[in-house]
Amino acid sequence: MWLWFHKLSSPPYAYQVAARLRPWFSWSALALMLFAAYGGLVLAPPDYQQKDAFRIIYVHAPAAIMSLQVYVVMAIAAAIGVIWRIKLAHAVAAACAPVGAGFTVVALATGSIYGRPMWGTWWEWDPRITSELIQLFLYLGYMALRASFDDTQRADRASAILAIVGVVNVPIVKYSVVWWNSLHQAPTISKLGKPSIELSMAWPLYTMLLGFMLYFAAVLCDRVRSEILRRERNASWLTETVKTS
Amino acid sequence: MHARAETAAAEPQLDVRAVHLWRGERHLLRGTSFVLERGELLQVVGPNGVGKTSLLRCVAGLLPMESGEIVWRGRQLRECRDDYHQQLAYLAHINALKADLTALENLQYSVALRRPVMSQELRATFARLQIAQCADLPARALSAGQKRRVAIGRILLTRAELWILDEPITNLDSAGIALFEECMAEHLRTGGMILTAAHQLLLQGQPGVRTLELH
Amino acid sequence: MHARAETAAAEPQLDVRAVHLWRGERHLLRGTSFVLERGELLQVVGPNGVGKTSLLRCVAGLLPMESGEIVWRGRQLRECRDDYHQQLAYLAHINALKADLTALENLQYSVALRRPVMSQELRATFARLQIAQCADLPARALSAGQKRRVAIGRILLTRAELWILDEPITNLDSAGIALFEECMAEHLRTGGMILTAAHQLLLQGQPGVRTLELH
Amino acid sequence: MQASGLSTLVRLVIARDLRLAVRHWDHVVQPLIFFAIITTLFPLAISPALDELRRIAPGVVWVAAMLASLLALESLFRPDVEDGTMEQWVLSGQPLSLLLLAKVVTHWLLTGLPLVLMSPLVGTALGMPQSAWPVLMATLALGTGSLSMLGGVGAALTVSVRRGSVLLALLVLPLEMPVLIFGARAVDLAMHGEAVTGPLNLLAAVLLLFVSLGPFAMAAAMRVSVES
Amino acid sequence: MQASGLSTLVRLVIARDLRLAVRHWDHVVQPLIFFAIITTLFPLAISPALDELRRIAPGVVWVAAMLASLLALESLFRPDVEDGTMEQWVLSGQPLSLLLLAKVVTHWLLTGLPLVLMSPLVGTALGMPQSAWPVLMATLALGTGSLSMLGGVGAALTVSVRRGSVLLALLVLPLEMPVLIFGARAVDLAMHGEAVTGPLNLLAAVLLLFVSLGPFAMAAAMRVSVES
Ligand code: HEM
Ligand SMILES: Nc1ncnc2c1ncn2[C@@H]1O[C@H](COP(=O)(O)OP(=O)(O)OP(=O)(O)O)[C@@H](O)[C@H]1O
Ligand SMILES: Nc1ncnc2c1ncn2[C@@H]1O[C@H](COP(=O)(O)OP(=O)(O)OP(=O)(O)O)[C@@H](O)[C@H]1O
Ligand SMILES: [Mg+2]
Ligand SMILES: [Mg+2]
Repeated sequence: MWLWFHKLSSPPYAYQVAARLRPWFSWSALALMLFAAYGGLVLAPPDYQQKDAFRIIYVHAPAAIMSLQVYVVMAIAAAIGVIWRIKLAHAVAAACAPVGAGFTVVALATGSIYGRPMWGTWWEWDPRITSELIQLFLYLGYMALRASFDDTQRADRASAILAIVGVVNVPIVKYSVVWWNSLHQAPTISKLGKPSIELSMAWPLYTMLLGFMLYFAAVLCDRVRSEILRRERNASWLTETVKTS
Repeated sequence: MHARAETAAAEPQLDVRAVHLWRGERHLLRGTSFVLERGELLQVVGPNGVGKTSLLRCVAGLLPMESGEIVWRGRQLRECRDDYHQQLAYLAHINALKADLTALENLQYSVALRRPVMSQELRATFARLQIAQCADLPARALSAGQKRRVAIGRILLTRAELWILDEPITNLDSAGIALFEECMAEHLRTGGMILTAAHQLLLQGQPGVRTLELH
Repeated sequence: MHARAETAAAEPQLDVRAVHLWRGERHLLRGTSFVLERGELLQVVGPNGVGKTSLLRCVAGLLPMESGEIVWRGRQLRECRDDYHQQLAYLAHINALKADLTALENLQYSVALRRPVMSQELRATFARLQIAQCADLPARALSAGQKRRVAIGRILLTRAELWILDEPITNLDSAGIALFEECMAEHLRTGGMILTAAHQLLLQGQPGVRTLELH
Repeated sequence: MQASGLSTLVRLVIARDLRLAVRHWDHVVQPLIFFAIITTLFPLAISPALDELRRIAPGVVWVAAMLASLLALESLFRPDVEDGTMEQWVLSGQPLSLLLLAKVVTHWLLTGLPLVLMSPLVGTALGMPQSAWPVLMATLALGTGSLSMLGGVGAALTVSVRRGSVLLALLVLPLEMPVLIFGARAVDLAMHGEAVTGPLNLLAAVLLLFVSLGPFAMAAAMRVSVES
Repeated sequence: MQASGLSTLVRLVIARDLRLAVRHWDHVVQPLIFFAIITTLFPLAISPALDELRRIAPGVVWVAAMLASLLALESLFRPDVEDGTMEQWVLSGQPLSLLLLAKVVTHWLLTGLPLVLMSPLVGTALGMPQSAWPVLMATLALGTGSLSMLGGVGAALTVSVRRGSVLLALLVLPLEMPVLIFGARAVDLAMHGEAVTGPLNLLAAVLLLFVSLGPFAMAAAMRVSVES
């Protein structure tokens, strides 16, 4: 295991692995998303109180959940990079940020669209919504900090510290609904054990979530590869691989 | 650790092995190596931009290197960073003086970080460096050369064994240079080590004085 | 005005008369006077802190003096400040480079303030100063000596008649010093004037090269 | 003068600062995000009832805009003075007031204008009616403009002072208060659908005044700051 | 270590920074005046009806405090890094986290504490009932404390970056939002005479967390900022 870990952490190997995995991820992600969309928009029965408006949740909830999980992945990668001085881990962290920011934006957008019919307002200063907004600012801050260093190694370590410190916000977002009485929906799907919505509504949600995860994996492969290219531009193995391919 | 510590006697004091360093697109240091023993002065020479400052910063632990190792008394630098730094006095291109503090206060605070120090000792050093009259002026009021002398005073007072000096005689007048050569000679006599970047060689022809040419 | 302009021919180019300057409690310059004619290099020498930089800043109009007068082509400095400054190129202890702009851009913007300039001309100057490879690096990436060379490049490109240089050869390697001496010699041949503060005399023994000793 | 013409000078300075900004594109968006953050801070600190928010919205937006462009002011002259560039400008024999004016204009383009363009978004988040947008943007445009000019003078005065940023705030904010009051009031009026020409004209007048006098004050202050 | 003991170190750093502050005593009062200015800006920007003011008072005071201490943060590490002092500290072989912690503590004594002591005054100006003073001061004390710590980490991260001030704000403000929320909420509760132990405990917990983890994050960040 450890050995495999070390092997993977060598840029050339990782570069090829990412290249090989990417198509699998992307295609399966596409399939799952289409399937889930069909299930969510057509098969699932309309909600007895929310009517059809609730269907937007099939985008909203997965995106929102991803926005948090991507950050966790990013922080872990950053921590690994700092502790074991593995450059690849930093590359992964760097690749995560924009994707996570994207998910966050989607969650915010769909959320506020969702809020119009539900709460009668686009925007409400409610703990979860606010903390999700902070999440977005964290991503932006991370990227801005990265961009302000012109030396990659320094950018890596500086932004890693930020990423690790920022993890504090994740539980706040996740449990804000529980801690403060919030307008926002209490966790239903992420509550393991028995989901409090019936299956016909639930399964497209899970499928969509899985699809998003795979999509994330696919994008990550791409971004990590380009990161590796950028960082190793004057390494010998790269010129060889480029020649061969 | 212990095993290492015992073998340390055999080891050289400072051992720099095959340091490689990239700066942006440029492969600056290509396997630079040297050893430094007690009582030795190594002057790194080379044209502008060849990498003297970078090398010094690497050895001081201020610049992460691409590959190679720096061994201090038989231990890797990253393993014993704090002990190493307690034996180290570093003078950069800039003088690290607070413009709003007087010259005396500047030295007082920066030296007291390392060891307790009396103000008589400080004033004695000022007198020795012939800047006694500036001791109580705010650093911003000092002239370029006076600032440099104060910075040199910090090196003297730190009582470190290893000096790393980046073009120490910048802005010094001829009297100041002679004075500084004395200080270096004395440090070497008492078993100190000096690593400098220089365009103008000092203590030429003395025993234990070597130069390292970078290309 | 006109009367003055006519008599200007008889007058020396730059005439500094009995300049007195206080710095805090210190009476730094006590009636310093000198004249500078076309093709002359005047090197102000003296121990650290004697007042060389202060004198240069006075003459450049950056430091108000206590008493005395500075006459440029027969007109008081304060009367013709802008015309005077257009004939002046000043190099200070610091290099006045923007860390985030490339060396080339730095020169481009600072020179274009004085006169239109093509980038070929800039690159030619870089080549002449042997820093062609640094032209497109951000200034922060340059080494101390490379920065100094870029600053010198600014002086050359400004095409000013009067150069005021404060320890111009700081951080330069021997090749750089030789190079810079050439540049100065050429500037003098073409009727330029140079006023420098120096610890190491340049162009020794050439015609029109004088030193002014401050005590 | 043997030098390049005035317009060339202005274009030169602007080009230079724009390039510096592009070099660090991230720095340009930061005041914006800062603006957004402040405006989000308030509703958090204050009870989040929208109708109440709506009532204080103009004030919040305006104060946020002022603070954002104030923070941005910090980096208007300081870098140039500290690395000696400003010294060279003073010695360039070119009209210093013009150079500094150009610098301030660029600064406004980079920090003030984006604020203006972004204000409707923030306003909506605070429950401002769409009808108030034009007035909001107009007042902000005039307001940030005069803030930049005034801030320029303040920055030129305080640039050679340690910890000048806070001193700068002290000098500039009080003088800015009238602008703030009129700006916020105008937006308030617009939100209630009343006429706003009065405050708008006043803001324009103030801006004109600052632009006409500012550069010379700046140049004078800068000469003092540089010589030592 | 052959060096002077830890407590000596701390005292040394504090003494040094206090002396620097005394050299420029005027700078010490500036954040205060800034704080006052912001809090006076609001009533001006918003309709000055006192009952309304009273409702938003806690929020205003808190936001003002945050921004004031934010502006002060700018000068926490930058001077030391730019003149090379910090480099010397990193090379001193002494525990860097301790040195930086001492620096932050001093910074709080100079900028945070005065805010706390001054808050009742400002509160009254905004029509806050006297009964709310203790809570206001307590929350501000805890709050500004954790702002200083968190700000220290942010400052250490951004200090070697051009125009770091805005980036600093961008990084620090969002993370400070929870503190702001709890603080303002507590004061609000106190004004309505309700129990405030909940939010107070939370603030204390946050402060504890920051103080225990902050120094190491700061030290790590500073090492990155210095080496180049
Ligand atoms: C801008 C507004 C909104 C934001 C920022 C937001 C944010 C979030 C976040 C962060 C999650 C993920 C929680 C987790 O990971 O467990 C989430 C989930 C969810 N949101 Fe929203 N939301 C918003 C508006 C809404 C609205 C208006 C509704 C419908 C009334 C809604 C319904 C849900 C539901 C049902 C979930 C899934 C709950 C679960 O099982 O975890 N959201 N939202
Ligand atoms: N990002 C970068 N891209 C390319 N080259 C770089 C970069 N950063 C630094 N360099 C180069 O690295 C070198 C740094 O050299 P260093 O400062 O060590 O020189 P030095 O020997 O101290 O010179 P000096 O004698 O002038 O002090 C310079 O030649 C500089 O051009
Ligand atoms: N406020 C003050 N009080 C007393 N002396 C002062 C004050 N300000 C400056 N000085 C003195 O004025 C002198 C300034 O000298 P200047 O910088 O011109 O020296 P210099 O000849 O350029 O020296 P160097 O060769 O080191 O550059 C210094 O000796 C300094 O001590
Ligand atoms: Mg060097
Ligand atoms: Mg001098």
